[in-house]
Amino acid sequence: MNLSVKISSVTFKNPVTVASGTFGHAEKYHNLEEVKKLGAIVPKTVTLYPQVGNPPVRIWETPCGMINAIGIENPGIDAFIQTKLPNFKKIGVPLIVSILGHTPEQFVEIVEKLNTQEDVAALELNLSCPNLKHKTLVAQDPQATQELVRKVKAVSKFPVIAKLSPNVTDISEIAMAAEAGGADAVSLINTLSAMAIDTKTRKSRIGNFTGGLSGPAIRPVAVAMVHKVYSSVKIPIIGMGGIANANDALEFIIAGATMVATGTINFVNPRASLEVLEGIVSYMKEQKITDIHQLIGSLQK
Amino acid sequence: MNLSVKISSVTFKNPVTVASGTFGHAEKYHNLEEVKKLGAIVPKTVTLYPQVGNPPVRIWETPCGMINAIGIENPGIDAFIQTKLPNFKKIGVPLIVSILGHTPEQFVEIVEKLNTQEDVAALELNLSCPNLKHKTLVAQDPQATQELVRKVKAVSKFPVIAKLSPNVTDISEIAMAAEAGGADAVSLINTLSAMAIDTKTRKSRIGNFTGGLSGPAIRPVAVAMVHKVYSSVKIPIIGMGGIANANDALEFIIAGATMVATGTINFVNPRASLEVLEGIVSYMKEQKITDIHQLIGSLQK
Amino acid sequence: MDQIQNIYRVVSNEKLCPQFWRLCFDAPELVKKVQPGQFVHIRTSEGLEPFFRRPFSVYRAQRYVEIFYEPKGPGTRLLASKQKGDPLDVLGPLGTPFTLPPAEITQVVMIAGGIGVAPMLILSDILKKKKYDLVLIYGGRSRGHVYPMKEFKDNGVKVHIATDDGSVGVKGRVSVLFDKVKFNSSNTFIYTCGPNPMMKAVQEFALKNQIKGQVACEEIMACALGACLGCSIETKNGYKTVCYDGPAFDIGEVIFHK
Amino acid sequence: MDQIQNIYRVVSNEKLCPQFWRLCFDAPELVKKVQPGQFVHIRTSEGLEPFFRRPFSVYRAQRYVEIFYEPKGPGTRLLASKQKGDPLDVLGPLGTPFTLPPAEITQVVMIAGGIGVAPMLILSDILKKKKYDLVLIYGGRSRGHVYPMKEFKDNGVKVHIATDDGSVGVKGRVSVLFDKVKFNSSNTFIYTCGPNPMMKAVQEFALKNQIKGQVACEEIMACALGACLGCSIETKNGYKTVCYDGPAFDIGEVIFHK
Ligand SMILES: Cc1cc2nc3c(=O)[nH]c(=O)nc-3n(C[C@H](O)[C@H](O)[C@H](O)COP(=O)(O)OP(=O)(O)OC[C@H]3O[C@@H](n4cnc5c(N)ncnc54)[C@H](O)[C@@H]3O)c2cc1C
Ligand SMILES: Cc1cc2nc3c(=O)[nH]c(=O)nc-3n(C[C@H](O)[C@H](O)[C@H](O)COP(=O)(O)OP(=O)(O)OC[C@H]3O[C@@H](n4cnc5c(N)ncnc54)[C@H](O)[C@@H]3O)c2cc1C
Ligand SMILES: Cc1cc2nc3c(=O)[nH]c(=O)nc-3n(C[C@H](O)[C@H](O)[C@H](O)COP(=O)(O)O)c2cc1C
Ligand SMILES: Cc1cc2nc3c(=O)[nH]c(=O)nc-3n(C[C@H](O)[C@H](O)[C@H](O)COP(=O)(O)O)c2cc1C
Ligand code: FES
Ligand code: FES
Repeated sequence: MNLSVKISSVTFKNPVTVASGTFGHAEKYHNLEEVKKLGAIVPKTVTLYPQVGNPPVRIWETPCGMINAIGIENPGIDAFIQTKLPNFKKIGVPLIVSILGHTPEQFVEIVEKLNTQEDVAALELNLSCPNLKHKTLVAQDPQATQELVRKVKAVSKFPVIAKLSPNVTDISEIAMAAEAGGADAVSLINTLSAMAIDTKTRKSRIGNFTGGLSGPAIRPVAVAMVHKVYSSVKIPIIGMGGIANANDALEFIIAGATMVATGTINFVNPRASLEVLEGIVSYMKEQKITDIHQLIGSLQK
Repeated sequence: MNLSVKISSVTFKNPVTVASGTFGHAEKYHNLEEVKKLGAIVPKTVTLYPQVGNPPVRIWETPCGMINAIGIENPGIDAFIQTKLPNFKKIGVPLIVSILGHTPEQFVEIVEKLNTQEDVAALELNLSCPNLKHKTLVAQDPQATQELVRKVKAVSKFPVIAKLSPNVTDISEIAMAAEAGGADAVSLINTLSAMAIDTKTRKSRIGNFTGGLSGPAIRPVAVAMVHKVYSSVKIPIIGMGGIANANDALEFIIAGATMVATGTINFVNPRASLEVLEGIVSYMKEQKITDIHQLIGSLQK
Repeated sequence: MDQIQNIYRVVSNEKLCPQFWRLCFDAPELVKKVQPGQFVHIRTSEGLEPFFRRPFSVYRAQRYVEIFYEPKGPGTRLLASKQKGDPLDVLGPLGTPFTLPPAEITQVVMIAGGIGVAPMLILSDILKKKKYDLVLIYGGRSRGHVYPMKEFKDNGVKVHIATDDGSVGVKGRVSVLFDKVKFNSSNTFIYTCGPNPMMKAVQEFALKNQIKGQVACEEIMACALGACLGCSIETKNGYKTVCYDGPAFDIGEVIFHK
Repeated sequence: MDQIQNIYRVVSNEKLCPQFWRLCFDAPELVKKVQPGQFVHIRTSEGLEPFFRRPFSVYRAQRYVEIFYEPKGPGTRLLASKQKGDPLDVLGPLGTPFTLPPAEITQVVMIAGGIGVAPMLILSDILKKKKYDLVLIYGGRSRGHVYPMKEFKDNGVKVHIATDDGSVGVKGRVSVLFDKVKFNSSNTFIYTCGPNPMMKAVQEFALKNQIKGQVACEEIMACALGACLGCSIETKNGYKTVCYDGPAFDIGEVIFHK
C-alpha cells in the first residue's frame, strides 16, 4: 500500500500531519514513538521577533468547536532556530515550519535565517498577516498573496506552502494567486473570524475581542473550500478544519487534499492524528485501494 | 418593560422572529396561540415562478449543525399570494415576506405583485441569487447589492431588508452597500457554503452537491459578523445564525442586532423562538433593563 | 389545537432480541390519536449531539406508545440508555398514515425488511378487527435480527421469514417467499416497509401483478413537520416530503433510485 | 516515555454533601506519580459535547486517584452520571505541582474557597508526614457547600470555616478568619486555591505580611499540555500557562485582575 505523497520534491511517508498551533512545543508530554509515525509535523507559527501573545482569556469553547486568539505567542525565529528546532529535528519527522512576517520584508528575513538550516522539509506561510496596502489581511487579497509568495519563493531554499484564510468571498481566487506566485502547495483552512459574548458583563469572552473558530463545527465549510480549491489549482492541498477522525480526513482527501492535518481535535484526543493515520490504512484495505493517489480528489459529481 | 423595536416605520411588539425556510407553511402543526406571541414571522423565500427544489438528499446532519440544499422549493409568488398569504395574515403577527428573483427584473416583478397586498410588514431580499455580471452571488458583490436594493426600493411600498451572505471577505462592505442602496435593515447571516462527503460511495451527501451550513456550529461566526456590521451601518440588523436559546439571542442583541431570528433550532425545539422571547424578558428583569434598546449594541470593548 | 410536542415518561425499555429494542412511554393522548404508519420524532439528547431529533414509527399504541428500534448510531444508542421514569421529548403523531384497504380486499400481505417491521404491528392490531387474512413476509439479516413474532401470531398473522444466511426461515431475500403466498390482484393489498432496494423489488412485483398497496418510506429528517422541505423524495407527482406527505404513499407513487 | 493518556475504571462516584461529589478511579501509575497541585484532564463525553476535556485537581491519591468536584455545567454533570466500572479517559498527571515549604517553615496555612479545597487534601496527606502545624481556612457559600472536613481533621489539620450566610462557622469571607491564626513571616507558609477575588485578597495579605506561599490558579483549558497556549494568565514574569507553568505559582507572581 502506498501512502506516501509529495509536495514539490519532498516526499512525506504518509499524508497525515498536524495543524500549526495545535501541536505545541511542549516536548514533556510527547510520546515520541507515536509522533514518529506522522507524515510531517508543523510547529506553531514563528515570527521574526518574539511575541508575547494576546491578553487572556485566549480561548472559549463553542458548540463542537472553539474560539482562539492566542496572538501567535512565540519566541521569535532566532530563539526558535536555537532552542526549538534541534528538538523537532530529533523527532526525525519532516518538519514544516510555519512563519509569519508583519511585512513582506520580515517574511524574507525569516526565510533567510531558515535558509541557514538543514532538515526543514518546507515552509508554510501564515498569510493571516496585515496587508499593508489595504485594510485586509494578505490572505484576503489575491494580489498581495501572489506578491508575497513570489518574494518568499525568490529567496527560499525550501518548498513554500501558502496557508489560506476561509474569510474570503472566493478562496479559489486566492489559491490561484498563490499558485501564480509560485507556491508549491496551499494549506487550508485557517480559522473563521468569530466572537462570543458574556451576556452578564456584556463583554467579549476573548481578551483580544475577536478570535478564530476551529473544530468539527467548521468541517463542512473546510471540505467545501478544499474541493473548490482542488477544482482550481494544480498544486497539492493540505486540508484541515475540524478533522476529528479518519472518516473526516478521508472526506478531505476525496475532496482533493493531498495531505490532511488534525488541529483542534488534538486537544481533546491527543492520539487523533495517529488514529486518523490508522483509520486511513484500514479504509484503504477495506476498499482495496493500494495507492493514496487513487483517493485524492476522487469525489464523483 | 419595552420590548418593541422598529424597522423603518414598522413597529414589532418584540424582537423575536424566525429565519426564512425554518418555519414552513405547514399550518397543520402550528400552535397558533404560541406563534401569536412572536414579533414577526418570515416564511420561506418565494420566487417569481414555482420552484420544485433540489433533488434529494437535501439535508445532512453535521456537528452541532446541518447542511441544507433545499433549492428554494416554493409555489411561486402568485400561488403564495393566493393560498399562503391569507393563512399567514390570519395569524395576526407582522409578516416579513422573503423574496428572491433570478434577475433584478424578477425581483421588481415580485415586488409589484406584493404591492397589491396589505398586511405585509416588510420584504426581505434573499440576495443569495446569481449575480449576472460576475460569477458570484449578488450578496457577494457590493455594487450588485446596492443596485438591486435600489431597484427594489424604487418600487416597493414596504420597507426592504437585505439578507446578507457570510461567504464574503468583508460583510460590512456589503451591508454598507445595501444601506447606500436604501435598505431599511439588513438581516444576517444566511448559511455558509458547505459540503459533506460519503466516503463509502465518494459522492456528496447532498443531491445538489454543495449546500449551506447552519445551526449552533456557526453562531460564533454570525455574532462576529453582526458586530462588524453594527459598527459600519446605521440601519437596524436582524441577527441570526445558530441561535438556540435566549442567551445566544442576547449575544446577537448585545453585538448590535435589533431583532433576532431562530432558524435551524426550530427543527430540534419547535418552541425555541418562544423560549428565546421568554428568556430575554427574564434576563431584562434580572438585569433591571427596562428597554430593549439599552441592550442593542451595548457590547463593551 | 392540541400540542404536538410533549414530555412523556419512559415506562420500559428493553432488548427484545440481539438486534432490536422496544421502548414504551406513557402518552394517553398519543395512543388515542396515532394511526398505523405515523411516527414520532424524539429528541434523544438534551444537548446538541446528536443535533437532529430521530424519527421512529409507532410500533404499537395500546396502553402505552411503543417504538421498536435498532441501536446503531448516536441517537438510537442514547435511546437505548433511557430508563424507566426518564423524560422523553416527543413530537407526534406525525405524518400521513397508511390508508386502509379498499372494500374489495380480503387478504393483506405485509412485507417488511429489518426494522421496517415496526409499523406493521400497529397495522395488524387495527386490521385484525376487520377479519382480513393477514400475512407477514419478513426479511432479516440473521437470527439476531429476527424478533420472535409472537405479537403478530397473536394477531392471527401468518408469518413467513427469510434471512440472508438462512439461520431462520428460508435463505435469501423476501422475494423468495412471494410464491408462498397467493397474491391476487382483485383481493390482495400489500403494505411494505424496509430498505429501499427491498421496497423497489416489492413495488416492481406489485405493479407487474397489478396488486394495490402502500409503502412506508424513510428519509433523513430535520423538522418532521413539513417545514424545512428537507426530507423530500422523488415521486411520480414530483418531490414529496416523507414527514408530511408520507411516510405512507401508494405503492406505485414513489420513484426508488437505490 | 510513559503514556499520559489512559482509560481507567471508575471505582466509585458519590455525593459527599449537597454541593460536592467525589469520584475515585483506579490508576496505580497515576497514584505513584502525582504530586499535590497537579491535575487530571478528563474527557467527560465520548462525543463532542461538551467539546473540551475538563480539568480537575487531584484530591487524593492513595489506593485510587480521587477528584472532588461540583456538578455545575455539562461536563461536571456528565461526570456525576458515571458509574462504577465505567471507563474514564484521563490525561495526567499534569502541570507544575506545589513546591514544598522551605526549611525554616513550621506552620502551613491552607486557605481555600469552595471547590478550591480540592488540592489541599492531597497536600495535607504529604505535609502531615513532615510534622508541620497544619491549618485550613475554608470559605464556602453556605452549609451545603461545606463538606464535613473529617479527612483534614484526621490528618491533624486545624480547620476554620467561614460561610457567606453564617450557616456553618463564622459569617463572612475567609479573611475574617485571618486573625484566628498566628501568621508569622519567618515560619508560616500559605497555600491558597479558590475564586480569583479570594486569592487576590490572600495574596495582598501575604505580601503585606511578608509571608511566603503558593497559589493554585484556574483558567479555561483546551489541551492542558502546554501546546495551545490558551490558558495563559498574567504574571509578573509575563504570560504563563496555568496547565504547564502552573497551576501552582509563587504567591506573589500572579497578577489577579478580577
Ligand atoms: C418515518 C421514519 C420511521 C422510522 N422508524 C424507525 C423505527 O421504527 N425503528 C428504527 O429503529 N428506526 C426507524 N427509522 C430510522 C431511524 O430514524 C434511524 O435509524 C435513526 O435516525 C438513526 O439515528 P442514529 O443517531 O442512531 O444513527 P445515525 O448515525 O444518525 O445513522 C445511522 C444510519 O441510519 C441512517 N439514518 C439516519 N437518520 C435516518 C432517518 N431519519 N431515516 C432513515 N435512516 C436514517 C443513516 O444514514 C445511517 O446509515 C425511521 C426513520 C423514518 C424516517
Ligand atoms: C487546574 C484546574 C483544576 C480544577 N480543579 C477542579 C476540581 O478539583 N474540582 C472542580 O469541581 N472543579 C475544578 N476545576 C474547575 C472545573 O474544571 C470546571 O468547573 C469545569 O470545567 C466546568 O465544566 P462544566 O462543563 O461542568 O461547566 P461549564 O458550563 O463549562 O462551566 C461552568 C462554569 O465553570 C467555569 N469553567 C469552565 N471551565 C473552567 C476551567 N477550566 N477552569 C475554571 N473554570 C472553568 C465556566 O466559566 C463557568 O463559569 C479546575 C479547573 C482547573 C483549571
Ligand atoms: C489554539 C490554536 C492556535 C492556532 N495557531 C495557529 C498558528 O499559530 N498558525 C497557523 O497558521 N494556524 C494556527 N491555528 C489554526 C490551525 O492551524 C487550523 O488551521 C485551524 O484551527 C483549523 O483546523 P482545526 O479545525 O482542525 O483546528 C491555530 C488554531 C488553534 C485552535
Ligand atoms: C432548511 C433551511 C432552509 C432555509 N431556507 C431559506 C430560505 O428559503 N431563504 C433564506 O433567506 N434563508 C433560508 N435559510 C437560511 C436561514 O434563514 C438562516 O439564515 C440560516 O439558517 C442561519 O440561521 P440558523 O443557524 O439559526 O439556522 C434556510 C436554512 C435552513 C436550515
Ligand atoms: S423533515 Fe422537514 S419537511 Fe420533512
Ligand atoms: S490549555 Fe493548552 S496551553 Fe494550557
